[in-house]
Amino acid sequence: MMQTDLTRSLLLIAPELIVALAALVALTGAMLMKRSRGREAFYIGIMGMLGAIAATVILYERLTLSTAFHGMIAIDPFGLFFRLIAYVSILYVLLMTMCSREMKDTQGKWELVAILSGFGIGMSMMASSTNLLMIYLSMELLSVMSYLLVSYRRGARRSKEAGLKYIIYGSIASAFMLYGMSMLYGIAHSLGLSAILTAFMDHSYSHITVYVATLFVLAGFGFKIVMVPMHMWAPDVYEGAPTPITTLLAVASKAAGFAVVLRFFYTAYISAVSMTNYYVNVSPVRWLLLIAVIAAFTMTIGNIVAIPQNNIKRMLAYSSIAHAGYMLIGLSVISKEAVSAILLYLTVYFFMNLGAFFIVMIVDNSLYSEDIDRYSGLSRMSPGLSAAMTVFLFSLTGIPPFAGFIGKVVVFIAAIDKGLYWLVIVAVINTVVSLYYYARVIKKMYLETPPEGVRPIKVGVLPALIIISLLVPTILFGIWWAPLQSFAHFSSFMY
Amino acid sequence: MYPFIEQYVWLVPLLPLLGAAVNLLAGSRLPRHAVSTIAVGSISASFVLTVIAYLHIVSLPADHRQFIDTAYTWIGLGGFKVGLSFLVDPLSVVMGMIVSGVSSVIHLYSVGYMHDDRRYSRYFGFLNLFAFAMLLLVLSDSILLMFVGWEGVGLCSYLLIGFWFEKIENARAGMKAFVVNRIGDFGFIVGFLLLFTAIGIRTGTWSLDFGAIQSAVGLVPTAVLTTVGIMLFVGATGKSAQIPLYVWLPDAMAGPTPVSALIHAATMVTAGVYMVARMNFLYALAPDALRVIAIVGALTAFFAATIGLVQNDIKRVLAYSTVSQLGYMFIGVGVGAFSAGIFHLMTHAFFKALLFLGSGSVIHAMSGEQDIRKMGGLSKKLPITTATFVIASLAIMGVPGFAGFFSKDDILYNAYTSPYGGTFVWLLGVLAAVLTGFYMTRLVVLTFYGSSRMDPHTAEHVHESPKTMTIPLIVLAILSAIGGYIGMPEAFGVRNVFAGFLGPVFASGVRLPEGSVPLEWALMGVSVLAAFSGIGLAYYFYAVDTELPAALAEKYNTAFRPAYTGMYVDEFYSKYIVGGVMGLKDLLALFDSHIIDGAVNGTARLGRRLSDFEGAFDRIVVDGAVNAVGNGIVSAGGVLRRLQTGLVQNYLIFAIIGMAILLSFVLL
Amino acid sequence: MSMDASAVHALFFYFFAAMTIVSALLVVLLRNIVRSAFSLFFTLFGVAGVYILLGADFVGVAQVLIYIGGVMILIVFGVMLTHNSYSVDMFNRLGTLVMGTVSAIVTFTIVYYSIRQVPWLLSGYKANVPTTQPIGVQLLTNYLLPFELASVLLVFAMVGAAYLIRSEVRPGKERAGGSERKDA
Amino acid sequence: MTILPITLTDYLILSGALFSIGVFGVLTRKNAIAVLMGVELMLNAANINLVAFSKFTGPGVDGQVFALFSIVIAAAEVAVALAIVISIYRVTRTIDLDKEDTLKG
Repeated sequence: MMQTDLTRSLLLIAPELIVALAALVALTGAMLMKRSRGREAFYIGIMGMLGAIAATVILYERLTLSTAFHGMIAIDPFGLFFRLIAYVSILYVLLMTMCSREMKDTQGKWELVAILSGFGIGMSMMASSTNLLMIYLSMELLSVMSYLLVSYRRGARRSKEAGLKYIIYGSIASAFMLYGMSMLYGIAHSLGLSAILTAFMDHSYSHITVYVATLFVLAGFGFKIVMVPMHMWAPDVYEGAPTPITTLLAVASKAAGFAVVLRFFYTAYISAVSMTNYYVNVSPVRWLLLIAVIAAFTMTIGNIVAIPQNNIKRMLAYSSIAHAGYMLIGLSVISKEAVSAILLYLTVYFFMNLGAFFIVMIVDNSLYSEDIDRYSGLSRMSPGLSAAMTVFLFSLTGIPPFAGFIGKVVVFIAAIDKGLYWLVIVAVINTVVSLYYYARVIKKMYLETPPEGVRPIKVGVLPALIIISLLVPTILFGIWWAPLQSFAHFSSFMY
Repeated sequence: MYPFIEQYVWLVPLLPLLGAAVNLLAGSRLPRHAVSTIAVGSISASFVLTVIAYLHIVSLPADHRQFIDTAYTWIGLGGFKVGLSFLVDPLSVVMGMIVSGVSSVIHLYSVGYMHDDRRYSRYFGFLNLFAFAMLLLVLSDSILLMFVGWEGVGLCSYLLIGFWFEKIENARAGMKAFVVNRIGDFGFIVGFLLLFTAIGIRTGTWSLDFGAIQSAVGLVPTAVLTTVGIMLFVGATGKSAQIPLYVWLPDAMAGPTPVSALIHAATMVTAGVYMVARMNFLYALAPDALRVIAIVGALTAFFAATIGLVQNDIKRVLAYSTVSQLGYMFIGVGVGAFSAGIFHLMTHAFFKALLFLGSGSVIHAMSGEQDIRKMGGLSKKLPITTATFVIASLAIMGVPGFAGFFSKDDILYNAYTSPYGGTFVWLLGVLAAVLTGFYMTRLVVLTFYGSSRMDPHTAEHVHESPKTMTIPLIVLAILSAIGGYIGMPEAFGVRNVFAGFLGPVFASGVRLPEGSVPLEWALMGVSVLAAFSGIGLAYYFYAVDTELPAALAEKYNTAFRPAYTGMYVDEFYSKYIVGGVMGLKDLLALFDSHIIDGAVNGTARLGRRLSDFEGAFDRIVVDGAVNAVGNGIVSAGGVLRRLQTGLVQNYLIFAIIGMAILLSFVLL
Repeated sequence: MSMDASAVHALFFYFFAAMTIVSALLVVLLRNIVRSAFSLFFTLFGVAGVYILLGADFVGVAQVLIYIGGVMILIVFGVMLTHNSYSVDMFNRLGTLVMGTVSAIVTFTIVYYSIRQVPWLLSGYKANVPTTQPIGVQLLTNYLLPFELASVLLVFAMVGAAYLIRSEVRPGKERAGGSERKDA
Repeated sequence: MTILPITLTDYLILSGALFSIGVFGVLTRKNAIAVLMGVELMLNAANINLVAFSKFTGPGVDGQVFALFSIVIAAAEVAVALAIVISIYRVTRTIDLDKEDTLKG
């Protein structure tokens, strides 16, 4: 009995086992191979990720809702969705790293693959955890790997500074979270998330205590999703980290944060009214209002501070803060639609943000600069890159018919559906504000003349293919997004 | 008959879009005949499909003449729905036929007219795009999609008016059209968003489909509906060139003549009228909005006609006449006689397209000359142009038997009897009819008859236009002559086929009083009299006693130089009628020069890229965003940015303070 | 449980608590980082004592072995390797000091109030029994996955840390290359 | 003077105090390693909570297991943090957090 249960559980984490295997191979490579050789490491990483993606898809197909490892993780569409996002984003980051000039002279490519694998395992476990200990542990795995990745460029001042700030901020945030978790443990007498719900329903706790515990826990989660007031590390770290890693933080790490925060609230604070599709908040605190206020601040601050930025990575960092704000709108109402709206937004955001960062990296490879001013006349240096960048930026703004628009619409509708009009109005105004700084880049690319003596930017086959693979969904999902919606809807199911 | 069309309505706008895509993307590499074949072919195919839709609709019983073709549901979330669905009912099918039919003719005409232009393929691409946007506007089943078409025609008009952007005035005219339309569109957006929220809050259905709006509009309070109606009409004054936003239309003459014909006859300016007619169920519940529309329409009809009296540019005369005739249409829809308004829209499409194409033929023959003081006696050299032009003039003047007579009469009758109209509206309409008779006669006489005032060099080159240009003229002339008979008034003892066909669309609209035959005859008599008095007066001044105006002028001001016979009337009018009577015009001119030109100048600081699209993007989107966002936000960004000191411990302090504030906020 | 035992328990508690708090204060207040590090040593010992008082013998031992045996050594090594940091001023400027003090007081107030507010549901007094065996069983049954995950974390963290401090690349070469505009 | 029995609350207050001292440390110390020591104080405070709750509430040893894991993770975190500190020290010859402010704005 015991043994079969373990076998079953191991099958359910097959993608992680595949990734771990790839990581082990990479570690062996790190020990055996010459340090100058590293391309093979990427192939191993890519194969590992492809295997994990395949395994995740197979799990999706044969899905039976269950928990594994004695209720430590849930196997459900929600978790699988984020596991998929984890491995796909790491796949892209590996490909990006292969194209990156910054990472070219970095020696530890084998270790890099191993650390990225660790990141993937952490993220996938984060999305599946139904236990406070698991959440803490997987989040730490993800965080520690992120710290290493951010400071990965040896000798590079910016990368190191970013890494130091990141680990200091991150470990303090997680200390707060741990403290909050310990209080929740005191309330629930158990580490399972569902025990918290039971405790809330059975006893009345002082709302101050629950608020403090929630806020402390939220400090850790909010650090990952970059929400105000835990957002200030992000611009510095995003700017200083190597661009592929910045992308990983902006896309995967944020998605992981949303996965865990959604799972946390929907399992521990929210109960479905039996036999209906209607949810109620059973905790003694009005955290929905709290999140709504945070969402408003997050998007506003992100957008406003993005305006005066001169470094495009920094600008995109603020923009990603703003996007976290838009997604938090979905968290400030409770409904199945809201969850699926966030998932849809994350998917869409994945493509457009990855695309924007990728182009930033390609431009940096050639121009050795991340200054927005250097984008002057980019359309003359590379019409293709400029056109793709324009699509990504318009999509980030939320202009139809690009996918970003759909993401915003579903989130806004989920909020309107619950009568949260003021927040939607704030969000719409913010969208208008955001047009300013996105359009500034487009304006530079198309309307300003490049400095004398620039040569056309050559884009290789691999980068071009990567850009196209991101461009197609960004446009396609803007026009034909019903499949995406049904996928998100299906994936919003939590065990 | 032809039920298959119910699934293929989306092809109607799609075909011109495809044509535009091919011509804009690859047109410069295609031979010219391929470009024109694609352009004319695609729009003609749309016309054929629209006719098939019409035949299908007619074969259905009168109460079921409506179907919706949902090509694609873009967003369908709970009560919120946005998609590509097309509504075919008598109103949209009539509009569709007018738009695609007249557009086809104009496309064909352009083949000859634009033959030597450098940007041939781009021109046809824009023309197709224009037709696409207008067909989208007309056939859409929701205000949102209609708005897409609405913006589309605005954009295309900007592109086409400024088509010859090498000349700075042309570029300016395009810009002006764009800016003025933006002002109107702002009203439109406010209107439909207000409606959207008002309905959504009350019903939980967040839809902008006409069907959904119609079924929910009864729940919305009248005050809201009136505001919505007026805001939507503000949009219509922009698109359909009504007071005070008419100022862009006369300047829009800068574009190629077929474009003027397209804008004035088939697309763009009719959009406002169509929109009001389409929203008839809303306006039926907002009578005050209707009164506003009728009065604005009547004032526009009258004032534009007076301005038309003194214009010397052949196209400007026609431009003001369009503004005036659009005023008539708004009188029609404003007094609740929606089918009369649409009827006039249709007949006007025929004769105004004809007039513009005819004037294009004249300009073509005169090697670009547009001043009627330098024409005269063209009838012998341009027989087909003259004949068709005269037919069109008779139609617009409302001479009995021609198309314009029936439609104008229908409007004036309803203006008199409708509870939303009244004597004032009617009287302005009749006065405008007198003026129409006058300025059109003046135009015809000065252009085609009398002695030639051309300079000899031009006179040598005058020749009739090629067949691709004359055939469209003849087709339109036939329509202008007989097109009115489908809407003969009931006083003639026949059924009004046109009104009967459109009837079901407006069934829930405004109830108008029953007609009385003697009254109708009497009013008809008055309007005929009005038309003929205008014609007679002009004929006397410009053809019979050409000295009289001179004498009159001399009596009042001897400083006039006796340059050309008949010109004294213009001076007289501009001095004593237009200049004297119409303080309002000055006011409007003030509005034009200060607000509109100010806006144009303000947005159009850099002249170099004035016309190409990138320049417009820069100014409208980027600078506009800067201004809208305001310096406040930008400086707020600077202040908040200074908090980002780069010191990680400061960030932590901010996080803790922020959390403490959040805690106190939720606990208090 | 007799009154005496309770009093003894209380005395032990106050002893360890005082040791923890005082040495913790020294950790954050001392100007010399080496002394700070040794104060931390005492704090961690105090906390281990509290664990033992709470009947968590295994955790207490782990605290001693891992924290004092591992973490402290690491920290001391860190201090040694960045040797000139003795001379660095330990404290920030005054503004930060004030804000830090305020933040700490605010945090304590918040935590204190939330502790006092709750009617914690107590399950009665549990006798101190050896916990090594139950914890071992738990780790191999319920907590098998976290156990594995923690080992993954440890392995990768060590690999990464080792990579970061390995210095086989000539530092000058990497610093010279690239576009590090902001490099000092 | 009688000595009151030690209750859960006493342990919690001890941990709260330790936590706040840690907060003070991480916010005010300039030396990166000193900041890390502050973090350790905060983590220890949380661990005291976990073990205390494990003792006074509910069955099982969940809290103790959690504390155990937290200790292990803290070790890993410290190792990585020190690696970063040392590698930045190699580049800049300082571990003064006030000097780490080139990324800002």
